[in-house]
Amino acid sequence: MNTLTVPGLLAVQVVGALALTPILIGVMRQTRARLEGRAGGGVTQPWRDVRKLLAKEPLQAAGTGPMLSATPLLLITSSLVVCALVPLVGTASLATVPDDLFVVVSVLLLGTVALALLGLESGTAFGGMGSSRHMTIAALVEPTVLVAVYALSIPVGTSALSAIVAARVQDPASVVSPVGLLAVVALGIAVLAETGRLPVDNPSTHLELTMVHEAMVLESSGRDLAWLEVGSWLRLTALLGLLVNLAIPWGVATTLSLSAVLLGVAAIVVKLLVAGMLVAAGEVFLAKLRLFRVPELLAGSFVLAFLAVTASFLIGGAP
Amino acid sequence: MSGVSAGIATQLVLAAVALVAATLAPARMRSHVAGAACAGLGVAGAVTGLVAMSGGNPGAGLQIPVTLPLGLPLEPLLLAPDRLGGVFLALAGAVAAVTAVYGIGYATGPAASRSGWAAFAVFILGMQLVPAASDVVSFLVAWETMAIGSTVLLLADHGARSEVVRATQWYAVMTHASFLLLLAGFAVLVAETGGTSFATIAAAGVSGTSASVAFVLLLGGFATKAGLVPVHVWLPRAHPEAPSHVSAAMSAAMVKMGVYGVLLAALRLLPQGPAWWAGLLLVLALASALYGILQASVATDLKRLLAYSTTENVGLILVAVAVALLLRGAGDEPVADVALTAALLLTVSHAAFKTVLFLGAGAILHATGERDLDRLGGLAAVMPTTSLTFGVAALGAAALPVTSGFAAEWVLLQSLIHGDGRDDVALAILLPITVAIVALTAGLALLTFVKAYGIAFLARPRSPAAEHGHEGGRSMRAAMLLGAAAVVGLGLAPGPVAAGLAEAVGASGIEVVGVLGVSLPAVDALLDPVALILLAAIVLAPVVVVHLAAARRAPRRDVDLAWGCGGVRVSPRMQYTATSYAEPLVRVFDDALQPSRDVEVSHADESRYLVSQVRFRQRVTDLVADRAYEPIVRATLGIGEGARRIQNGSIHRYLGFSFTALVLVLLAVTW
Amino acid sequence: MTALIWIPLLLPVIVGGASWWRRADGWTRGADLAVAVVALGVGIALLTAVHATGPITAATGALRADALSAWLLLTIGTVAVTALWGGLPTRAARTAPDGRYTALICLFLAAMSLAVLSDNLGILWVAIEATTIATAFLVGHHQSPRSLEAAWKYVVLGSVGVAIAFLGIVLLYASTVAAGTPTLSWVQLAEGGLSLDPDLTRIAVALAVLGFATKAGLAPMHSWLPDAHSQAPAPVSGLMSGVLLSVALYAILRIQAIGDATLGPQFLRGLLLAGGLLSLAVAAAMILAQRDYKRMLAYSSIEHMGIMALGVAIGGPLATAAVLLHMLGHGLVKAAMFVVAGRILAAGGTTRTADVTGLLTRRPDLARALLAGTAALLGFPPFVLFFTEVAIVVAGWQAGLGWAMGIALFLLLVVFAGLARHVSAMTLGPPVTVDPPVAAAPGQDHGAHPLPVDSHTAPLPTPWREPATEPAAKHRQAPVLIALAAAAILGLMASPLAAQLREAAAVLAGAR
Amino acid sequence: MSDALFSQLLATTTGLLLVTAVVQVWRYSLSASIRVLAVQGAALGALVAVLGIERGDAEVLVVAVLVLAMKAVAIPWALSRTATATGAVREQAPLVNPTAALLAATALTVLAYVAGLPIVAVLEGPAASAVPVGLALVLIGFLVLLTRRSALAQLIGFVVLDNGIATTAFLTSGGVPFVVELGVTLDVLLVVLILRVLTSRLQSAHGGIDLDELTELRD
Repeated sequence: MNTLTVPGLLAVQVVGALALTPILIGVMRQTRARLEGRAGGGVTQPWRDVRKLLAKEPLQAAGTGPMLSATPLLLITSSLVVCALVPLVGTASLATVPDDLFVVVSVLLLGTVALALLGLESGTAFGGMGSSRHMTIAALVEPTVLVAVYALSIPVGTSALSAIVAARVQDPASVVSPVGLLAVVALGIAVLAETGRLPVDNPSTHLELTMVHEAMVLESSGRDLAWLEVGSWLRLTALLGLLVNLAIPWGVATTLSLSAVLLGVAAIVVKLLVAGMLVAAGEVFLAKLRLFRVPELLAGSFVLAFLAVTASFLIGGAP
Repeated sequence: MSGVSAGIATQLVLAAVALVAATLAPARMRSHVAGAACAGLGVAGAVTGLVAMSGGNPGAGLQIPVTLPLGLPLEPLLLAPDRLGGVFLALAGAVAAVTAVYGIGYATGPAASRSGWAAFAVFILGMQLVPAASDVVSFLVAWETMAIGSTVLLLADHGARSEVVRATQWYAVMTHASFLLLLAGFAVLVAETGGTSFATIAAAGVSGTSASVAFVLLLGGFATKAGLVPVHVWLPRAHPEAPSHVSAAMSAAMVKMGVYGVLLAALRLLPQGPAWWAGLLLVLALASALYGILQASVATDLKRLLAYSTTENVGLILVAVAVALLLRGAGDEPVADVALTAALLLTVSHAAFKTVLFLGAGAILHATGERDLDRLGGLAAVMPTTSLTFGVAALGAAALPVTSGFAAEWVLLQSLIHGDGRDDVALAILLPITVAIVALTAGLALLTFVKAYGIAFLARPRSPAAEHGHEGGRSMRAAMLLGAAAVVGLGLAPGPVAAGLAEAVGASGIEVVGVLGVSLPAVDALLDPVALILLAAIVLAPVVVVHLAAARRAPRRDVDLAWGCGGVRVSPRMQYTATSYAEPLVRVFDDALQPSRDVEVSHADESRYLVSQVRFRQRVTDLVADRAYEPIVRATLGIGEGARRIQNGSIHRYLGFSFTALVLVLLAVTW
Repeated sequence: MTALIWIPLLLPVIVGGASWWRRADGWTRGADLAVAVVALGVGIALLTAVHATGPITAATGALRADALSAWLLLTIGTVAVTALWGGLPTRAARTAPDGRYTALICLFLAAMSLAVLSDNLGILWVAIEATTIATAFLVGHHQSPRSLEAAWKYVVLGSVGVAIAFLGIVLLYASTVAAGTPTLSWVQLAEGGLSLDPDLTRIAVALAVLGFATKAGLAPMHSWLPDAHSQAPAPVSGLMSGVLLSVALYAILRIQAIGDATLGPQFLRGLLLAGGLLSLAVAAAMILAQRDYKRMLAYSSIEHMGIMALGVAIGGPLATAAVLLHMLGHGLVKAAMFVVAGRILAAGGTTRTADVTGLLTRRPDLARALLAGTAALLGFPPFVLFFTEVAIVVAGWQAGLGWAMGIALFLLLVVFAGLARHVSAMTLGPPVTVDPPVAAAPGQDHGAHPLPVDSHTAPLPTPWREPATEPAAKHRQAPVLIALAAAAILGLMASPLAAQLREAAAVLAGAR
Repeated sequence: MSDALFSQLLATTTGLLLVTAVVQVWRYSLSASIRVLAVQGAALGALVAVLGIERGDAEVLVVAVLVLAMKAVAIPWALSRTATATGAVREQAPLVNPTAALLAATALTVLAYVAGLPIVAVLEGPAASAVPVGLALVLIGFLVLLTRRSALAQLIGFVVLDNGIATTAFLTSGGVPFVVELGVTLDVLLVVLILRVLTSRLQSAHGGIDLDELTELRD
């Protein structure tokens, strides 16, 4: 009995993600703090924050409706489902719920929409502002994401992420192929935008002019806020994980054998932490873009993705 | 007499009943009687459609023994929907039934007058006869019946608002243009084949130039009805002005007759068309999808927003059709079938959610008298049912799980990314563009409907009218719930629906999997919403446990302000409005939308350094209408004015005309 | 049988003479209607008789009724009944009877009947010229400067045109003389048996068609039409628009048959195509910026004549049958429309489109009739014009005239836009009401009365008389409704007439 | 009579017809025009008579008398009465000046000859060769209609046009059948009378018979 079932693997992914996420965030914040010459709150600070928030009672401001309490659960559900679906540890997937790209994306968007509605619910100027910006970015990101993965899916002939990753594990050449590179870079930018990192959004600011995500959750408190935070962290984990697995597929478990899974877990943990540090380090040297410059960035990434597709058609990435 | 013909006969009878009811019933109970009759008519249509859809014997139908009065060598009128027709008949019937029920409670004033209900009955009948017609003449008759009915309905409020008349003029002219184009197109086909029944035309297999001429003419006609860019201009004018149950029927069902027409032309009458037909269609459809949603995302008039989103959705539907044709041309049958199925799924799903959305908009109008999002808000508290149904429908429009919109768009994308462009340069260029535009459209749709729902129902009322909103009557709520149920139902059970629809267009390789999921072996993809929900429930369970535990320890606390800090609650006018919500987007697409902004700064009397108030107004108009249509209209009227000089009253000039004619004729004969 | 032919010729003359003689008697008021009813009856009788026994001749062949003539007689009767019935004054608006008016109408009817029943081209010409004479006084009946002007233009332009037609007939006769068989009998000419000289025939036929085209109101010889039709009393306008034009077109049909027998169809086709398209273009352009609703109706008649001319140009059983049915349908609707227009004039005292607003609120009865009639004129189902237009277009494409059909359809769209614009402006929207000035007495648009308001100098906005104070409010709607209903029923249920139509078309096709 | 004499007379009468027509274009004093019209009517009558004698056809002679009575006497008489009644003896200048009108008349005559060629070709004989004169009369009559301001002058133009048709009729075929001819003559007479009545009514309504007044009805 040294193999897992598919549900088992998914469980591992979900639990693992839940456990790892705060650490990842902590590592990123700590790296950044150190590079900026601050002491930083330590790697486990996010853990403590979440525990504290879960303990505190949430406030319901007058005139706000059900979204205030519904959104956090919706968001975290969507994030968890995504974590379960995307191939983080292994490339196996349920028969009835394949990790189909479009399903994953729309589940993510469900969370996005919930957040945006929360922002409007508050009935304040900030909430609406954040919501509006958030949706604008999301709308502009979607083409990049779809087209990029479309490019990656062409050689494999399916839109199932696990199949794509598996294929890249099988044939390392495709990893360094121009198509692959273009697509991954494009996807990378999209992920940064989707998860609200610099240069698109600064997660650690509360400056009216710049904040997007924070503006929406401004009115939330207590466990509502906790779920919101965890939910958005999980998004980061899942998407970053997917990205690194597409970029550096090695170590991903293609079988369900215990050893393979363990190796996969170790691989993803290492990859994520390294990636996290890199992102954080990068953010130190990046300034946030003006909101109205963001479309240019996204357009750029979209062009890359588009080139990737046409390339894979015309230069022929025959399977 | 087969089931189908019985069904059609029933519809004719019921229509007559509805007419009688509308004209004879006393005003007090007119809406109930006539509405019920119309609903019955709709149901009859839906049932007939389903029967016809499930095959039966094609060609069987009600043969009306009218050899046309002309001793024409035309074949007799035949009302016999084929399977494709059945789909649209069922769709039109269902929408008609729901909207009629809604109308019982909603219709007031002119809309509830004799002519109002009579026109509604005529409109529904025409709409249901279009897909039933299976020869040119009866098709055109049904088409025009539909046009007349809708025009009269559009006029309901003509006495109150002058825009109604303007909108109707636009609608009438565009509709007539579409009819004339169809007449021309069919005339070409009839002239080629010498028969008027679709069977004859299809059997003759027209090809070559005349086929292309016919196709382009027909496409023009149907596109106008379907509201494709650039012939969409009537849509954003007509839909807002019509009574809401009428807008719902128009947008959800009537517009689809344009889609049906395209399918009729491309699949039944003129199969084996050259690739450029599909290319042309694809370009138009993509343009419509993008332009439509762009306009919708910046619109602040709720019904105008919905109208533009109709253009977008029709665009998507026809994208699917065009891709299907392209792939078929490239010999990629299996994927083409998937695309075709996607087209029908999109059609059905749009019918479902757009009905609810328009009915919801009607409920809002009914309750607050407002269509302008900037003056709405906080309706969720006062209109729970409407809020719920509108929300569900909005999810559908945004193509989010687990609604009909999601399933449909999923199938579409599957067919798109599996189209093989490796050995076909055209496909290699077109498919990525298509995917990109569809994706962008989906993204913008997301924003649009978050805006529509969030601004209208969440937050705090932006006007006293919105504050005093109230729920509509029972029939209105019932209709909306019915529609919302359809949206979710279709979303949960895409499998059987897709299979049935695929059956109807003879598309193979669409299978039901799992509980109600759909599987596309051709592109090995699979979608089982029920399973997805189960998964979500499983992962949610522990979270809920923790949540409840925490809730017991620290219950929710009601406060006046989340961020008190001694501050006071800001007035609702500080909230984001629909306009400001779309502002970033307007900036991003500044070139495409060309908004007109004007800022008036009025200074305080004391000093011009003190600003007393700043007015900011931003209008986004329809560029196509402004740049393309207005000049034409102006030019035509100019010609009319100029022509008046011909008839200047001088008998000498008149004699001159005759004289010239005489001389010319003499010259002509001598030469 | 032959008596049937004589009735519609002699009865009107007798009645007309009588009512001229006893012009002050009350019975003259409805006498013309009675004559019309008889004409209708005879038309139906002849149609069935001819259907049963083939053509009927009288007066040693000078008079001849074949299916085509019978059909036209039917049309004349139908339209006349509609127009005259609708033109009857209400009891409230009765005034001293004027037998001369009745007499002229009778003469007019007799002339038209003679035109369609004569086999001799010469007599046909005389009859058509006689219609000009009869209608001249009817147009000028109001004796207002405007109606005199209209009458003058009508007579001059009309007679000159018809004179050209006579020149054509003369030359045709000459060619028969040259061929050694001098005759003007249509039957002989259309057989094509006698070998006419093509060149001579070409000139003759061209001139004849040109001349009759003037009477048929085809551009560019249409100029008299809007004036005459807008100034004549409503019933007369209805008769002229509804059937006089058709009778002229009937003459063209006969001539065409002769021409085709000798020259083949191509020659006249060009001429008629040009005429038809030009008429459509003129009508479209003039309707766009039209300010007077009676003139608008007149131009719509030009439009429909253009359509029919196209149908004639196309030829062949389908198009010809369609044209004949179009004649009937258009006659019915147009007569009804002129009746309605007359009542709007009587109610509003103005013919300016701009002065009639919110009719649907003020006078729903008139507005509904107007809207329905417009729908019929624009060729919406179930009205018959829908089917005829469809048939003509299809036939046109079959005849390889796709380009012409394309142009025609475009022009039809313009016409639609124009008519829709004006009619919606008249009927829809809130009414602009002002107090009626004391001066304007309620005026009847029945023949025996001068127009109360000089339409173009009417004060702005309308001195609109509200229905309560307005006698015409109690007008009978029956004639209008019946006419429109008939036009609608014809559309779907005309299959009983199909056989007769086919025969009527075959009369000409036989010559081809 | 001898062919020479016949063609001589033919030439004279037709020539007279043409000349009178041209004079109509040239002179625009009403009284003069009416007199010229009478002459033309006489010429037409003479032509018919000549044809009748040549054919030895009594019916045609009757027609000739009829024509003479109407065209040379009745109509001019009626016209002059109206003229004196309306006091419109002298008409103001026509729309186009006489020179241009005369040139136009020439051009039309040429056109008439060209258009007449096939007719001449088909029906041989001296009579046929004169047919173009008839056509020319028609066109010139039309020209007069076109260029004259006064209602009466237009009436005259119409009569000239009608004379042209009659000329053509008689030259080509010795006239259409008698019944028709009767009808035609009657019709023309009626038309002229109607126009006369209308003229006087115009006179009373507009205080003049200047057609430029008649531009009330326009778009």
